[in-house]
Amino acid sequence: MEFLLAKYNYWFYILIMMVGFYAMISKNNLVKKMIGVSIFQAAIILFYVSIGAKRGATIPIIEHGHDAVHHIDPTAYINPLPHVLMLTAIVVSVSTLGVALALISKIYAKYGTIEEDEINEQLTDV
Amino acid sequence: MLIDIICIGLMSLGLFFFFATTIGILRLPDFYSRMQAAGKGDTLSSMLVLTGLAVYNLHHWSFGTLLVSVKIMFILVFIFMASPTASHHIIEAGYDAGVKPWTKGEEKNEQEGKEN
Amino acid sequence: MKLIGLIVVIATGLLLLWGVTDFPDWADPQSPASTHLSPHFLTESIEETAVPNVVTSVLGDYRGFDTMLETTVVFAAGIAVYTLLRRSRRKDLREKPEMIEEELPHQALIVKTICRLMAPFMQLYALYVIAHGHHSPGGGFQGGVILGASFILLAIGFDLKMVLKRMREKTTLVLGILGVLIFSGIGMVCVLLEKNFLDYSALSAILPATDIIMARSHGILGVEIGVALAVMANLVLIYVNLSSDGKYERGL
Amino acid sequence: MSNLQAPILLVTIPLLAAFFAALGGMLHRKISFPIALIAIILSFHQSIIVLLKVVNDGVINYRIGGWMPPFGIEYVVDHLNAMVLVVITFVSLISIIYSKLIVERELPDKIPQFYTLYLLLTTGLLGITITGDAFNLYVLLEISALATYALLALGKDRALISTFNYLILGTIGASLYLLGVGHLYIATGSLNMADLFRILPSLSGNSAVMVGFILIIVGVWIKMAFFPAHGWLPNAYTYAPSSSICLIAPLMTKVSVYIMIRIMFSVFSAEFTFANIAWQTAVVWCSVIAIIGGSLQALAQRDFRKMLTFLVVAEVGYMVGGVWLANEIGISGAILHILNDALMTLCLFLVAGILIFKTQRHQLMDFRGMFRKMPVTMGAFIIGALSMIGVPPTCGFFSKWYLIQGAIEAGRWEFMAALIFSSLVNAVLFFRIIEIGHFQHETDSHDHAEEKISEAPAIMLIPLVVVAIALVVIGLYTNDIVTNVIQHAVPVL
Repeated sequence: MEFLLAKYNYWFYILIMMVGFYAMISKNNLVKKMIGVSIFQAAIILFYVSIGAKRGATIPIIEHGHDAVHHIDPTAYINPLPHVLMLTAIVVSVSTLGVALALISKIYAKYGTIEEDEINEQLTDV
Repeated sequence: MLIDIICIGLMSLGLFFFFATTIGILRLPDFYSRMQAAGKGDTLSSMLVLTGLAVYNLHHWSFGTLLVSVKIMFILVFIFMASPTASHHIIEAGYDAGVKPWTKGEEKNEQEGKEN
Repeated sequence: MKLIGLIVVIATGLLLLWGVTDFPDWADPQSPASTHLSPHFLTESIEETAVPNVVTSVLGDYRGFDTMLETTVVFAAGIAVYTLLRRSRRKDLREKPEMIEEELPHQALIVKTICRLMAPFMQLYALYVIAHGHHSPGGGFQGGVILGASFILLAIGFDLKMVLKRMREKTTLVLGILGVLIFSGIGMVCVLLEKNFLDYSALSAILPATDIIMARSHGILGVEIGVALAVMANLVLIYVNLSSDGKYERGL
Repeated sequence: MSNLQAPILLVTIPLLAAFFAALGGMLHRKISFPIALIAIILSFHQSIIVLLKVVNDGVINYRIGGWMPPFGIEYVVDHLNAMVLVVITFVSLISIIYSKLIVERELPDKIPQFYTLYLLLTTGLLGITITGDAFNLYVLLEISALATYALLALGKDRALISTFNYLILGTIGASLYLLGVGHLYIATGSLNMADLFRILPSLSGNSAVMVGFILIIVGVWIKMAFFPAHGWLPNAYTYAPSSSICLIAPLMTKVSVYIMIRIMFSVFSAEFTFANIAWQTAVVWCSVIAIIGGSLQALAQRDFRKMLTFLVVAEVGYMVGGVWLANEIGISGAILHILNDALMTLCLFLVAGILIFKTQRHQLMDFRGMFRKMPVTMGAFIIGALSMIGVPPTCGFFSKWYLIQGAIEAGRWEFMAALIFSSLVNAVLFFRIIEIGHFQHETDSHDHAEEKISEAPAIMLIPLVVVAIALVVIGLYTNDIVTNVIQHAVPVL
């Protein structure tokens, strides 16, 4: 029980990720696939941000008085690096989503549907 | 002490309304009534929670904390304007698209919930 | 297919679960992630870059190259969507018109009024977020997104043509390119001043009254402005193309 | 050391040029081609400087932003990536000159965008190769991926739907890579490859590190279309526009193989990677299946481009299998094959592009009478084909020779058999085409209208001839390349 509680964030990230992964693999609708991809990436973001957490620490904005900077206690602030990385990853996932939606929009214009099996039927008919 | 009581009261009221909103979105029969729950309940509850935060922030009375509280109140004003407008617009779009309102005695409109 | 998918998903999940067993506890102050690199960033940030917000200093300076490429990713996405969807005028004439019905004027009154009221505040707030990234949560990406959102809000509340009158297609493209160019241009200026790429301390040679440390701080600010411009313009570009299917006629 | 700016210029020149090509394209659509061309020539020049510097003086470290490595991002150029950098810039240079006319015909209203995306893709590939930071690699992977999606989706027929499948799989691959890097980060607290290499041996047996390794390798396998995850590649590449495929097909898979080698030997150590014999056997068997399956499916195709895409899948099997043979000869064969295969694939795709440019068709039967009509093109095609089969003195022979030697030394007879089998299949494939081209003439009167087909314009022929000559020259100088470059790139086992 202790063991389970100590890492509960990580259990949840796996759960969310698998939901997204399943949607990505088995959904037929292209938009739903993309939603799956987004969930998958969101789970990765949760994973990284969980790495950055630190018990008893606050956001990494150093409080400095007007006097010269003196000793800064690193344990009082959370780890900034994962947040920086995830800012990047969020931007990347948004960009991928944009391109994917553009593709879906073109697919819809061409085939008149966004269900994968119907598109495949059209492709095999020709 | 008084601040604590006010703050706890506001926040738990806010949480109650959030909870009610969630139940409403999940359980109400059709698009319009669900949007009703989302638009009204969400606005009210976030306003309550934010007011609670603003009050909580005045624990240490200084110019800085007052400024933060004022900023929170600003957020509140914008939510008050934006959230109902957004739900109004969504409902309008639904009406334009021809979503039929639910009338008493009908089955709960499950199909439409799945479609969206 | 679904069964195979389920099996793959469960197998991956079990693999990840096995991996978690050797993770340090959640929020453990003694975990390697918290003890290896981050103390350096936290203690040295103010001395080395004069930026109290460590996320900003890591984003803009220590890992500034990542951020530059990340801005390039947004730019690439903008160009990709533009390339895929934008119709050339010749073909456009032959397309059948959009099926969206004309909006009745009285219905949109509330929305239009509120949008008109909100947009300036949003833009003002966006500028605050960009400029205040050194001292409070914020920075180029967040500010750029808010700025882009304000234009998208106008496009939703009014219509696309109204926004395109204010943000012309060419302006959007030029701003998107300019933003990334500002970022990489600052980096190249550092190279020309015989320091390494993105070493903002070189800027102290050309900026008046700045020492090496303040030059880093100013460099980060310049970079954030570039990021904000690029993100804003490319988000608007993506939205405009997606919502009107590249026809620039009428959006949602 | 701080004065040598070549490593960063190599990457930033195409990047800046991408922005200027987009800006210039707004003024006039013909401006973007010269900008792109000049940028790639400069970048090629810088990569040569870097290669010579590495060969003479050893590893170059470049600190971006002037920060100490584990804290800032660092560029590390050693023998392995110096070679890959030259390959990338060379291929990019060749195919940009070559595709000028094709772009003007295929995408007349999207010329500036094409060159912008082209330069972004080149930047991404160069950056992936040169970077010494695990997370930075992910960002660059996504830049090149986004540019690839856009370039592939411009094609005809099924291009859209197959690009979408590629997008889903590519995103899964990149996300798995990111997740794996996260596992390494949580176990070590570092993102710098050299730093990880230093810390990881003390963490052997840590399950987080193991899972991180598996995730990264699987992610990269998906990206390079290795056997179980190869399904996306043939369709995505077949229907791509022939202007961009000459850049994408030779490089994307090779760069992914490079990432795999980099992760296996520069982040993890060879001892860690090859600790488990069962895995090693499994991977080699997968590559055997990839080689045999790819070759057989190539044999079944009637479309020339689709045939080539299946050969790409088979070649990926060569390289992955060669690396996982776990001996020095096999690994040097695999590294040499990165170089050779990039050029061979380039050569064949250039021929395919010329064929489509002149005849608008790409079936095998369309080669009828081509030797008479296009002698130079078909001459280059023969060199490329011989190299693919592995006939000396073309370079394809030497990498195959190394791979076979490696297989013998490791005792992996199945891999050796697969190599020989695929050479035979390639021989059948290409001699069939040569036979069609040489001896079958159009008999039906219907095709007489196309009798006018003649040699391609010089701007397309010269790059092709250069590549064909390079195939032979590299074959002749294989020994020098191996002793000067590849020997230093192979980890000590």
